[in-house]
Amino acid sequence: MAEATGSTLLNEQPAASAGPHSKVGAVLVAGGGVSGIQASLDLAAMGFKVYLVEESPSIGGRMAQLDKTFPTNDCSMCILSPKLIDCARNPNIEIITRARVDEVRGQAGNFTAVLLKKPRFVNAEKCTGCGICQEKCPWKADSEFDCGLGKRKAIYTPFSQAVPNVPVIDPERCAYFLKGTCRACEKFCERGAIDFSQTEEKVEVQVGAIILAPGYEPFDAAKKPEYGYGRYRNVLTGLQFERILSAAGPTGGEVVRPSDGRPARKIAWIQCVGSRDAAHGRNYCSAVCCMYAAKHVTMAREHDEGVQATVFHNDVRSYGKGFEQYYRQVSHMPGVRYIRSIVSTIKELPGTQGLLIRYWGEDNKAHEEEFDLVVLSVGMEPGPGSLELAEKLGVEVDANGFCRTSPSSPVSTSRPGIFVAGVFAGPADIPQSVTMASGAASLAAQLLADARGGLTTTKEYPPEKDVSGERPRIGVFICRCGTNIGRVVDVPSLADYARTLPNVVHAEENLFTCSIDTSRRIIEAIEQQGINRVVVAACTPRTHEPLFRDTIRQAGLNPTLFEMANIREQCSWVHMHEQEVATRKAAELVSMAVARARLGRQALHFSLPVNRSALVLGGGMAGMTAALSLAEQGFPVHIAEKSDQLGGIANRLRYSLDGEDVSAQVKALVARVESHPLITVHRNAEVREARGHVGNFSTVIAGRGDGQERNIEHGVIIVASGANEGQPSGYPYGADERVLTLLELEDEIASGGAHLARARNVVFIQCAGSRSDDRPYCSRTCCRQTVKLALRLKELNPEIDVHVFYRDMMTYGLSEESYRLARERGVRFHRYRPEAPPQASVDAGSQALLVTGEDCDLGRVAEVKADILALAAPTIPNEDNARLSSMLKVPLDSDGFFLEAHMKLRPVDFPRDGVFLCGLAHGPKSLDEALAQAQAAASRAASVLAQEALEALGTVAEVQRRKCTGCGLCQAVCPFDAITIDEEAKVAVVNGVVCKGCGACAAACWPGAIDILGMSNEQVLAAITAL
Amino acid sequence: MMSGLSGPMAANRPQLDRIRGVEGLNAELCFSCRKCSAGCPVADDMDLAPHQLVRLAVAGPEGEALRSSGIWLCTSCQTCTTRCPNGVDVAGVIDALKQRAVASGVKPRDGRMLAFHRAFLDDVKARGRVHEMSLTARYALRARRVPEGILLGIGMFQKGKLPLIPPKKTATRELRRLFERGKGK
Amino acid sequence: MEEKHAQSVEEKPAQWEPRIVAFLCNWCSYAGADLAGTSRLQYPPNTRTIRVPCAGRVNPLFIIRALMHGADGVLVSGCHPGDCHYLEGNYLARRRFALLKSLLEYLGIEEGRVQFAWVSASEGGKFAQVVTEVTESVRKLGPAQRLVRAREQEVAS
Amino acid sequence: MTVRVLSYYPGCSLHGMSREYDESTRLVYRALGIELRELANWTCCGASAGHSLDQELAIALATRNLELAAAAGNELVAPCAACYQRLKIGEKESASPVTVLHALDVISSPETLDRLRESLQRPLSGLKIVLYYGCLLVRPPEVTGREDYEDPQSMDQVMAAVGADIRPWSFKTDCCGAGLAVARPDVVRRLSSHLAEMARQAGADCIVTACPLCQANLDTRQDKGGLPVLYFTELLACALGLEGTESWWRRHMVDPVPVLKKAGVI
Repeated sequence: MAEATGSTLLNEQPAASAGPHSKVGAVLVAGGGVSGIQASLDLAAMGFKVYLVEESPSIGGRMAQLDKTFPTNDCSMCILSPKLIDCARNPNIEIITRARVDEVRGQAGNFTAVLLKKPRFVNAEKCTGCGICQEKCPWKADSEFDCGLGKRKAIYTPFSQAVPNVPVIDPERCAYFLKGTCRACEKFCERGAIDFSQTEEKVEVQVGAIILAPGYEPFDAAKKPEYGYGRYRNVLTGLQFERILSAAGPTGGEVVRPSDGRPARKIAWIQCVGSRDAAHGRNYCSAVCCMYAAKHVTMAREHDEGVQATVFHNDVRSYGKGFEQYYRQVSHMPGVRYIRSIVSTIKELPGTQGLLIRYWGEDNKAHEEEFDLVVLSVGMEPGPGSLELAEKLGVEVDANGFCRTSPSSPVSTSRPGIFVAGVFAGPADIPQSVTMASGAASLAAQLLADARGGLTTTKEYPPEKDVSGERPRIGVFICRCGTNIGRVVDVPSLADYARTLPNVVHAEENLFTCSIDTSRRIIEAIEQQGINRVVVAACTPRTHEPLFRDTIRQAGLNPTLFEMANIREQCSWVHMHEQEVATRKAAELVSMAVARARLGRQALHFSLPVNRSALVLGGGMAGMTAALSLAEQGFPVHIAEKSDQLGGIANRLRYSLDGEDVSAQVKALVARVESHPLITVHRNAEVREARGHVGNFSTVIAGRGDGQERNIEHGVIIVASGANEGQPSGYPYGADERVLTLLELEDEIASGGAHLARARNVVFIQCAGSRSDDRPYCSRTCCRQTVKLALRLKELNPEIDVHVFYRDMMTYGLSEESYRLARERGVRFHRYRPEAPPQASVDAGSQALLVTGEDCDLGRVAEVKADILALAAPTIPNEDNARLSSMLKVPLDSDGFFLEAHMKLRPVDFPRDGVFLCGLAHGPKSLDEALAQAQAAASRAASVLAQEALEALGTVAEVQRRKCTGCGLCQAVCPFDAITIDEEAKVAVVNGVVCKGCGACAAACWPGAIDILGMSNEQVLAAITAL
Repeated sequence: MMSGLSGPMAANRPQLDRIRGVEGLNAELCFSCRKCSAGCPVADDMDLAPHQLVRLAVAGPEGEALRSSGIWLCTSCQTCTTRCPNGVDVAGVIDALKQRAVASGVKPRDGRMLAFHRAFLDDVKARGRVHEMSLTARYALRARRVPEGILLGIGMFQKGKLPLIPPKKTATRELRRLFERGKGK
Repeated sequence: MEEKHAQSVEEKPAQWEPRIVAFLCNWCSYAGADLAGTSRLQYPPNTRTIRVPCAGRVNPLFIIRALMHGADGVLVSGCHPGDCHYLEGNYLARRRFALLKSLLEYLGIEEGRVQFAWVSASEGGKFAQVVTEVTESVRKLGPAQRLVRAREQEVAS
Repeated sequence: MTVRVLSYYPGCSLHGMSREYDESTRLVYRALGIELRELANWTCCGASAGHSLDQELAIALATRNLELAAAAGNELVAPCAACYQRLKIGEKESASPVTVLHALDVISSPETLDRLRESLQRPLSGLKIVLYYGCLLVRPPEVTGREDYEDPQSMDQVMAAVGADIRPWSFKTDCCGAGLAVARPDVVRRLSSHLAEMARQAGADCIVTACPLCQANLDTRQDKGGLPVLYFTELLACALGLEGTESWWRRHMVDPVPVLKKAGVI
């Protein structure tokens, strides 16, 4: 348990080791949600010590509360939980829960942070996570994790996958603290782990940088009293509905009404509760609610096909990657309605407790309808803790309480050395948060490059014994887990039975096999009895296998010589009343584990030297930012730019929505890149060929002019090849010089063009090519661009009339403020329906450019004589993408942009190790988003480059050349491109570093020539036979 | 879908003296979420719904809004104003439209409510305090119709609810000055 | 099985009980099974789990071998579509499984002996339910003898 | 024993069709030791006609009365929700030194509630009621200063203090359309009937109001009819066992006597 070492390590840390001016190779991450977790993992991988400080009892944050995630409908906990375990296991991440930052002294590079750590009242070193205390505790409280819909005890673990998996006593609820009696938990804890004497501690840590990732609070829906939240039981918040949907939630995943437990068949969602609500001081869009509501609809219908779903909304903001397609799909499902009308109030009907909603229909009439359940799509806001943190650290926040950042440095706070990630920097979804987290990690790594590796530890192990020639000598250790196993399974007879199994030379029972004293006994037994295979029968290997593998490694055994039998979660706990049968099942599970262990072979330790340099494809803002970040960390970088100029599409931007001068920003970055000694820029360069794998790539680039080829050796690739502004169609673009794209208009404004001087009426048309059948995605930036340009036009000439024809204004996040400002300044917005886009024509007589378009809210057609017509042309993928994709063996999505490894948690990685992604190549995005993503890609790349050699061990595929026919089936099914076919020898060759050991190849190979070490066909078959 | 209004609007016809600019009403901030119309108790009876009135007040053609009978149906219950996420004083915008319609002599499509308001103020001006019977009579004259509620009124009268004798006139001279001051503007 | 069971562990119940091998993927279904445990859900004790990295790891040979060695049923369970830790292993498994089904049909193995299920890490309840259903359906089919006999004949010859 | 002296603005209705509200208010206040001093020479607040036609006149009509109150030097109480709101707007616009209160505000103060409980003679426990605050009493919150404007509590507290059986319902502040009563009775009938129907479904014997316009409107315009509509002050008078209530009941269009008798209120 990572926390076990917490306070001791902290106290031992030599505060004086770093002088006041030298940099400290450690980073404090405040907040243990998905952002904090990602930043910590990245930093640890880059060679920094991390203190991950979390206020609640477990890391995991809001994401742990979610049921599924959009747009992939992934199970949230399934994809998060491995990251939690990675954090817990990482020797360089110290998780400090129930703690907050109280004070920070010092400056960038060398801070002293004072933490206040609340007592847990449970000794983490003694606790085994058996859960008996929670079972016996008689005091209940509303579960925070279940948003008050379920109960927890006064001693509790917030959720079953919590890290650390150590319960905490809530002194506000515990009878011992309130009345001085009870102590039931103490009485029943067989390990004596309960410790009522713990008190609040003050802990100091020395760090070089700080990353703030304190997350958000959902908007308190009771502040919109018209919706009756808190008064009507069947009105829930979005987060509560997540818990309802969750199979592990208070209703077991049944979509039922809290008032009577009956299935909810007619469900309404109300959007923008606490968002886009300047009247309640929330002049921003929460950026995620449109999509989470669409996800709720999908999930509710998946649980019960009969669910009728109605979403009451304003603009639908489907601006992200894959969002528009997702929204289209959901809105076209049978039984699903999207109604553009924010609801004024909810009435609870007497008797049925049904909820009456009145809305304004598209037919221009009021309608009333009864629903079983209403979900309020609440927005997000910085919590009071975040504001306090910012104040204590002297970090500026904006009017809404979000951390102040600038478009040119989207993850830096106002205080040097302190960075920000996640929703505290402004409303953001998970991928954006994770991206910011990696980006912040990258900036911290840049700042502390000199101190990298200074405080990290690698565990030392004795030299590994070679047991390959030895006869198996198996030791079996059976855990009673207090009474958790022992009460149901007859452990003594199980041990007797184990001794009868072939090759078992030792079997014993332990009260707790995972305790420190038992691990000493295991090491002794291995040494004294010559044991060369170990089996532990205890709890689930998912949490404890790494611990035992580590134990046998300390005794000089290869970790793959270990097997586990799960006789707790999958035996004693699920057959509590059938002792005899459970014992027999446990015996068979042990027999199977012994059979696997008998055939266990020690795995090789791979070590692959890393070429510690990078190749960045694309010299736009994203590519240059990524390159600079890596170079600042000391890694040589090559930039291959297709054109003769650095800067990419940003060369056509003049200023940002916030009024920053983009041209100056581009110039400054180009100058820094060009003068950096570690960066080599190749202009007019085209990639011809790319070979190799993570750590050792070899890429051929050729000059576009001279065709001269050049070979570059490098360890990682960052794809930052950008995208283009497409041609708008359907309007007299190209035929009439008054018709421009947004980028052209920006240029016109910046250069004070002739058109502009005479213009009295400027018309914008949104979605001129996006969100269409043949291009079914939102180009994300156009609405913001339009608002920016409209405001600039009004600034230049307040008398000018500006009309915007739009479908949904995608001014998500904090840019909602600019949209409001544009309305205030008199820009007129007219909504049109997708089936009736505006028309533009030139009057034959007067040569006037006439735009006619729907104004849905007035129900009539608006006619405008335009001096300038600006079209929001789509952002389109580079024509080069398909070629690059096949050359680099990385996928494209259906729109032609590059597809990341995982839309939520690996937004800048590719499935192929060592290749990363950022900028418009990934999809449309604004400049600040591209910059954050570029920092993130640099962080991910640096975690490879920070290692001198890549180490890999264990369960990877290996080929028996004798049996292999070189048919290539394994290569075809391998999702990681870890297999190549040696065409000469006609055999498959596995790259052990790239292979993840999933076994798809082994299952596909009929001759059985390819197999997974540590999970071989032979072992599985032996286990089956041992039944 | 394209109901309520029809026919084109020339969006860049110059607008005179728009409601935008009237301080505190914030009409121009509307983003057409329709919450006002969804919550309005009488929106269904209006020819133009509150969100449309706000929109017309900002972007015109304002004449359309001034002629609307919808503005005269507003009960001033303030539900729209109270719940508007943009802080638009919707009821205030509608009041401003009514006042402007009166000031510019625009006749509503349905004149009943205007007749009632006029009758009411006539009675205030004449007596200082309103006398229900006299108000009803004034309304009948102004609207040139027998009030629909006349039978009910008789019932109420029989119950002793409606006093026949008007209260004595109060401060009428002072009130006349207030009325005249208003007119002078 | 072989003569290795000792004392109390060795005694077999008088009545026949189905024996089911469950291949569970590590990232979703195995975690779901663990969650059933932490939630103390009770289900029939007839399954014997083999943890595999991914449903895509399950070689059809494993299933046939299990049926040959006295298993009366086999359950293969992986992540929901789209959730695979290894990108698309569960799709691969599903395709392979469809093929295997026709093979089993050819071999005369009744439908229902070999089943596939999606169980996520948060679906402890669903796991318990799946195990209960599979156990019941195999119980209805009775002992699986066809492949066991085939093996015995093969061994004999 | 007089504990508090207030200026009193009855408004036109309380001198006209809603005299029972005027009488019951005076009676109850007196019983609770609060002296009401009617403003001499008060004039109409302008109601919705004022601000519909002439914004300045509307403010001036309200301010005139506030000036009278300022001269009297006491807080000003108005039992009519419409008058209350117009005066409240006047108070805000003219930065008047006078605090305008609604009749409910006075009774729902903690001290008065205590006195109410002490003087309780006949608890209303047999009477099932819903409370109808209407719109002008609470909206807009910037004017009325109320935080619980979507689910107001003052009348709940008052009626709970006298033991009434208050039914939960969600229509406390929905508009009944009283302002349209003369010219558009068709619209008003729809709104009122709906409210009455919802009250019936909530299991109420009667609707309790704090506004003469709401009362008159709901009392006279129910499609189904039969649900009495009472002033909270009328019920308080009963609960306090005060004399002189009989004459009020016959002025109601829906006769409340059977319901009150059945519930043991009279």
